[in-house]
Amino acid sequence: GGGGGGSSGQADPIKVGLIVSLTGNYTPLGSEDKKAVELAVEQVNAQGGLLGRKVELVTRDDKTAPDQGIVAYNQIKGEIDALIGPVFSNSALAVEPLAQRDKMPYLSLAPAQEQVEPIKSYIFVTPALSSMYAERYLQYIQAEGIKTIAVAWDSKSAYSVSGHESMVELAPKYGVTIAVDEPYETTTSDFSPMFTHVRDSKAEALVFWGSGAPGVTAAKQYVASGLETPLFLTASQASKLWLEPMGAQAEGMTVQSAIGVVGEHLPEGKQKQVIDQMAGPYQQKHGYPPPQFAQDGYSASLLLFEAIRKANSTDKTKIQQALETMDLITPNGRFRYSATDHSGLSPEFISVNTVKNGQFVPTEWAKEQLTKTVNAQG
Amino acid sequence: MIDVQDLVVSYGTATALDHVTLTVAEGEMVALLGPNGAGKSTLANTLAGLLKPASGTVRVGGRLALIPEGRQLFPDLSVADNLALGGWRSGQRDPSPVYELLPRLAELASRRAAVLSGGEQQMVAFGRAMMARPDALVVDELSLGLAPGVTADLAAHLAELNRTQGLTVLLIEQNARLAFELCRRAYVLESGRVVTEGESAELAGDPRVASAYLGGAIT
Amino acid sequence: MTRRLRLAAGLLVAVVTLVLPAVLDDSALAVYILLGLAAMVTVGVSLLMGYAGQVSLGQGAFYAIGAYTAALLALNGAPPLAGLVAAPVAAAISALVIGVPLLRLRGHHLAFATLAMQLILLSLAGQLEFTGGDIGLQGIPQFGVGSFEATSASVYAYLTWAGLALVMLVTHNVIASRPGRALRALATSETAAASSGIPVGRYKLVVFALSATFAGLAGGIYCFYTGYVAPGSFPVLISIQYIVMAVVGGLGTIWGAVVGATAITLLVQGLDLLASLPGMPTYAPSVLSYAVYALVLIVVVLFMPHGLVPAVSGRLSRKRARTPYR
Amino acid sequence: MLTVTGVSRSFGGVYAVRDVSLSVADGEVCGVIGPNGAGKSTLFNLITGHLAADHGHVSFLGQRVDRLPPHRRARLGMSIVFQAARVFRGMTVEENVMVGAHGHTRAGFGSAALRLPRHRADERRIAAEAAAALERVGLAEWADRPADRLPIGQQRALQLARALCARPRLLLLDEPASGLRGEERERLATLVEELRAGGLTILLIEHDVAFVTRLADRVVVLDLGRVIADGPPAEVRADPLVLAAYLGQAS
Amino acid sequence: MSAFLTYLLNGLAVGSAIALIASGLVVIHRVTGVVNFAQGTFAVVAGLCTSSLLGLGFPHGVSEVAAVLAAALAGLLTGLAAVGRPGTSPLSALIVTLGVGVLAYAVEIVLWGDQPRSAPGLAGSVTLVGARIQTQHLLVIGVAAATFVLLALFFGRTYLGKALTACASNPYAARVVGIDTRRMGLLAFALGGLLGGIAGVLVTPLRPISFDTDVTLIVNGFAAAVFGALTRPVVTLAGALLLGVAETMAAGYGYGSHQLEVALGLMLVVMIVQAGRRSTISQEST
Ligand SMILES: Nc1ncnc2c1ncn2[C@@H]1O[C@H](COP(=O)(O)OP(=O)(O)OP(=O)(O)O)[C@@H](O)[C@H]1O
Ligand SMILES: Nc1ncnc2c1ncn2[C@@H]1O[C@H](COP(=O)(O)OP(=O)(O)OP(=O)(O)O)[C@@H](O)[C@H]1O
Ligand SMILES: CC(C)C[C@H](N)C(=O)O
Ligand SMILES: [Mg+2]
Ligand SMILES: [Mg+2]
Repeated sequence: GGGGGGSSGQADPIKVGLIVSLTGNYTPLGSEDKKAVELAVEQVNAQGGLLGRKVELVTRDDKTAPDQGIVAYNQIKGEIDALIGPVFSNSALAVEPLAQRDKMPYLSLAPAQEQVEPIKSYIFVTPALSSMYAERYLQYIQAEGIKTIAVAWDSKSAYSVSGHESMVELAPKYGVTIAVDEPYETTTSDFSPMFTHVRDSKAEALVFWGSGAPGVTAAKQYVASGLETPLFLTASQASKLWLEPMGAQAEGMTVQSAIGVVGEHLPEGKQKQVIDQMAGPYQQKHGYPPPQFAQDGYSASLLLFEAIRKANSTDKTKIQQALETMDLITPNGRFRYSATDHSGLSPEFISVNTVKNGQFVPTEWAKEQLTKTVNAQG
Repeated sequence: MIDVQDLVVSYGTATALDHVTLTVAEGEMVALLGPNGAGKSTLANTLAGLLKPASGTVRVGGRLALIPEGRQLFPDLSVADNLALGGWRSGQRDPSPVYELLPRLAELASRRAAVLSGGEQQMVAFGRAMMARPDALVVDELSLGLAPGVTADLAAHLAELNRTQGLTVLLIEQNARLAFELCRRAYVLESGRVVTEGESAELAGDPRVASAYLGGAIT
Repeated sequence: MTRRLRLAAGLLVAVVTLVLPAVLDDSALAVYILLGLAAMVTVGVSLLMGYAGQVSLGQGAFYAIGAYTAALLALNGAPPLAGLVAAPVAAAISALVIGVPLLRLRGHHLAFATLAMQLILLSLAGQLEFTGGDIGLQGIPQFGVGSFEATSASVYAYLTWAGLALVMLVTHNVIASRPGRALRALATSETAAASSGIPVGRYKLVVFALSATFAGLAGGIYCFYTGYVAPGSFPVLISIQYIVMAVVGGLGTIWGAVVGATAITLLVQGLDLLASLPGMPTYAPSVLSYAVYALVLIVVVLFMPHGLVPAVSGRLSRKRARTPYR
Repeated sequence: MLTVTGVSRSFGGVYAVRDVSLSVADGEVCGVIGPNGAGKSTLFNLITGHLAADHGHVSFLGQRVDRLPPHRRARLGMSIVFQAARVFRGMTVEENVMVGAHGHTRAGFGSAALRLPRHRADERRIAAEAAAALERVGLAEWADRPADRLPIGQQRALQLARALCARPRLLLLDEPASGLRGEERERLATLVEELRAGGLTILLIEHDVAFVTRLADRVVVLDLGRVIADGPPAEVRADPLVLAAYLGQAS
Repeated sequence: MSAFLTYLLNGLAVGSAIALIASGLVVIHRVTGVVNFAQGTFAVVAGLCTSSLLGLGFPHGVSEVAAVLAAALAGLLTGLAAVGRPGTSPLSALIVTLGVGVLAYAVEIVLWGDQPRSAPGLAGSVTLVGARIQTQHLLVIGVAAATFVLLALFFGRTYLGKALTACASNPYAARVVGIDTRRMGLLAFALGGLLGGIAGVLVTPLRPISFDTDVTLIVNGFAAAVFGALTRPVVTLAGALLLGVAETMAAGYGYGSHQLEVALGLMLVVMIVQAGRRSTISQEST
């Protein structure tokens, strides 16, 4: 390990571990993360690196499997100074206790609530937690004057399970009743029973929790079913992975996303600047705007670099301390980590969009909210 | 019709047929005798083109059908389908001529071959070979599991086909008395080699052959 | 192989096995441990499939049951050793219970039934409260006995390989004896086996449970080593992977299971390293690892149909036709 | 020794065995003959428990056995040699025969896994017994061969050795001589005579009438699932019913 | 009542899609004795091909037919690997098909990337006796019904169908009567590919397809095919419909998160009950 600071020689690079899914189910997510982290490393090295040292990535594949995540971690833990961890919640949860034991500063790319409940001192989360997405939707729903909703959730995805839970918990606070509470499975290929239930209920909107294939399958069948109740999707659908297969059928649907996805609709300012700092080069390099997952990877890199700068050392404890006092604007929004908050974000940095001409466009309400959020941070 | 010259067949390193030479002329019925493991079935399979010779030549003029050892039916198919598939090469699809010869099979036509009794299966195997309208027939154990009456019927039928249509027959048979009765000529195979050949009458008189093949309690 | 040669080979293997944990670094040790665990499960699969002719596409379920059992006990304050002992026992009991209805099925039906069993079990584990749902169980304490705590990977390596040696010894003793012959007999013909006085149903159940015991033991060690257990750790694909390992190594030989597990694990890990080399284009890792894995698998199976071990030891001729899964 | 009372078995409406009764006395050799499809093998399966009877019952050694599964009947002392060769693939000839001893040995998984002394003694005894059985049927020199490569005739002998290794009280032989030539038949006949002399009770299905006549004390003739004759061989051979149904012109 | 009908109709549609995957498994197993784990791959190949061809501007019809033919070709190639070498046992062949499935991942990712794709099918939905069903679902039901009628007739009534069946029933005997078992095996694989292709083309508009969708497809298809003992088309169809209807009913009546358990559990129970009815000796008889 490269424990000590500058004394061990200027040439020694700072080694950052990256474990993501490069094969298996979450390849599309992991590979976006990887592209974004590589971009961030390139940029920081172009500016002369950190503490005068180059940053070097040590990448491993968790194959979308927790045990492979552990293998990967065990293989690299000796040589790295900090870790950007798996996007797959289960892998992340598997690696985190080990990272905590080894006092390894760890920035997670997975949204699972359990990572920060209870707080583990070395584990920090970058994406917004599913509870935040849930809360944001409830705010929007309240603003729209909707009183009764239907909620569908994938009982096999941690992300959607905890999103659903938060929604049920927070609904009363926003005066919302859940008329239909509909679990399904990741492999479900026919959603017509769900639509029948929604049609037979008083629900004024259907909030759909899920990532991957079901998001597309359900949305398509929703169109075919002729259901009038508006469909609300969460941030898992905020990328071309969902937009492309949906094509024109996506028009008019409501989809959440991180603030970074709708950067061009933001007023000028620090937030927009940070977003463009990644979006431009990313678009140039890969030919499409950075999706949600790329935003997460990039944000995690920025947070880590800033922490190392602040710690002025690669000492793990110092990095951890720097993280706990972090206040930084990233494409995902402004992070304010503290000893009691290892998620750092708040629902304000989530946008609610509608699909227009194949683009995510913030709703009027969201534009207003985001403008407030951005202006507040100056 | 069947001409085997200097044939060698082996399974891996084990030689099952060791320079075997044997001929069956057109329209002839020839018996092939030999103890267990002599290589009789190996020869039958080679004649049917199911095994490749290591050396030597096998020539067969015309269409050859094989009644394999151990019946080898299609267990999942009905008796009728088993018979029909016997006509794969000849194009004959209608099993009624076989039913005439073996009326029992007509009764069983729709039964799955797997559930037939041993003897019934042997009848199907015989009938299936007949469906091929063969010019030459290799029979690996005709009487296996058959009631004496049925064996006699089939033997008579073979003789009849031989007489009227000139069917060439190579008969592998443990019942040597039956074999000698039916065939004018015979070969004796032991440990993969032809040890004796000659006229049936002659062989039946040979004390060695008689003790080995005619002894015991044979009907 | 002569007796002396075989003895020498055995000794060599034993020495290498014992020395490796001391010289390998953490990165290699992780592979070494997972390899040993996979081999342990695969020996059971080989016993079940290669000798007794029963197919299980759900062996991962017993691996999971072992892991969950040990994890739950350890998390609830039981000494780790108790968890480790309970893991194979729980797997065996589950196999006995599940096996009673399932083993009335044969061949493909049994294959499907075991697969379905694993899917159902995982799905339940993913939804139940006490199994930690889909998130699973985290923060499982280290393995230890008394005041000793296994903090280094090499301890787990020794534990794993001792377990594997035990499993191999038991399997070896069983197959070469009365119950083993009975198992091999019923693989060919249950009718003829029953006619020889073999209680076919009971024997199938026992061998099913025995193979589950091996998987359960592996699961117990796994849970302490990784400190984390979740449904996602035991996808159905690993059950299929065990079969692939058993077949590639050679069905109907104990060493085949170990060699197969080694070959496949090393191949997969090797490809993994390649995949994460810097500068790889996005799709290269998956493309490369899928392609190489598939090609190696196909070539080995086609050109060494009896598996690596028989092909290498040249005893191919004796082991033919020991593939009752048809 | 064995009493079969009014057993019937039909397959999809067709009776394979219909109201058959017969009894076999201690030490008797009873021949069973009949045309193909008469129900002989089915009768054997009903006796050994591989098929369940629709009606009727089977008693063995004075005890009702119709509810017992095949392996329990085997343990009581019934051994069968099937019509179709059923050798255990992937095992040597010797191992095949050793399986026969399963019913009268005890060592289970536990003692095998631990190699208890009792288990080793058992193994030695089984091996010796198997060797003796192989010797008896003339397969001694084939002991180490893979069983599935044996020619048909030897596979039959192997099954017989396996059955003998079970120390049977009642031996059921389904066409043991088929596929055997003169000399080998003679050896088999001698063996059966020896076994009878040793007091073994035997039920023997065979199409070789001379073979049956020579060995059997009594012959039962089946036709269309029914018993049409039962008596000493000479008597049965002269029975016009039997002549018409079975022996025909060929005898 | 109309809810019940909706669930039933949609269940039948889901089952029909499963049946189409299963049909290929049955054809291949019935002829070669091989369980083809690459069956889902054929559907994936066809689905991805359709989406590309439509994307390139080829008209409907042409695109679908070309995609199905591509799947048939994939089937043939799989067959060459799995049964092309004489003496490959069904178990080895099974592992080879697993390998082919993984190899296909590599090829598919190179050609189509790793992200799900979809293709437009029949739009809209219709109302039948008060139950609403997607038009594409109706198409799936129709094609599955036609496929199974044809398959049942082909194997049950035609000479070629019987000859194909004979190949797996007893390969040695098939060669004895002069059937070229290798050619028949390849034919079966090509046919299996074709059927898989039809499934893929029909399913892609309903659910997005990515390279690894084959796993889900094969699990359901395998369940149905095993139900039909991997040889009997009609029983397979029944199994698939049972599976589909059970899944939909479970979701319809409040067990949406237990669809898998309900459907697979039901299949298991039926199989075990069936198995109890057969005697060992008649299953083993030679
Ligand atoms: N598939 C095989 N692999 C290896 N050896 C074999 C194989 N089949 C037969 N053999 C051996 O080849 C020799 C000849 O066998 P074959 O079956 O031709 O004898 P046979 O004369 O037909 O005997 P039988 O009268 O018992 O039918 C035997 O020693 C046998 O063990
Ligand atoms: N499982 C079954 N299903 C349907 N029919 C059967 C079944 N088993 C046997 N049979 C029929 O029952 C009848 C009696 O068969 P069995 O095998 O007992 O005859 P067998 O007397 O032994 O004849 P063989 O001398 O030819 O061996 C036959 O017609 C057979 O086709
Ligand atoms: C939004 C996504 C990153 C969530 C992901 N599907 C997970 O469950 O880990
Ligand atoms: Mg022979
Ligand atoms: Mg019989």
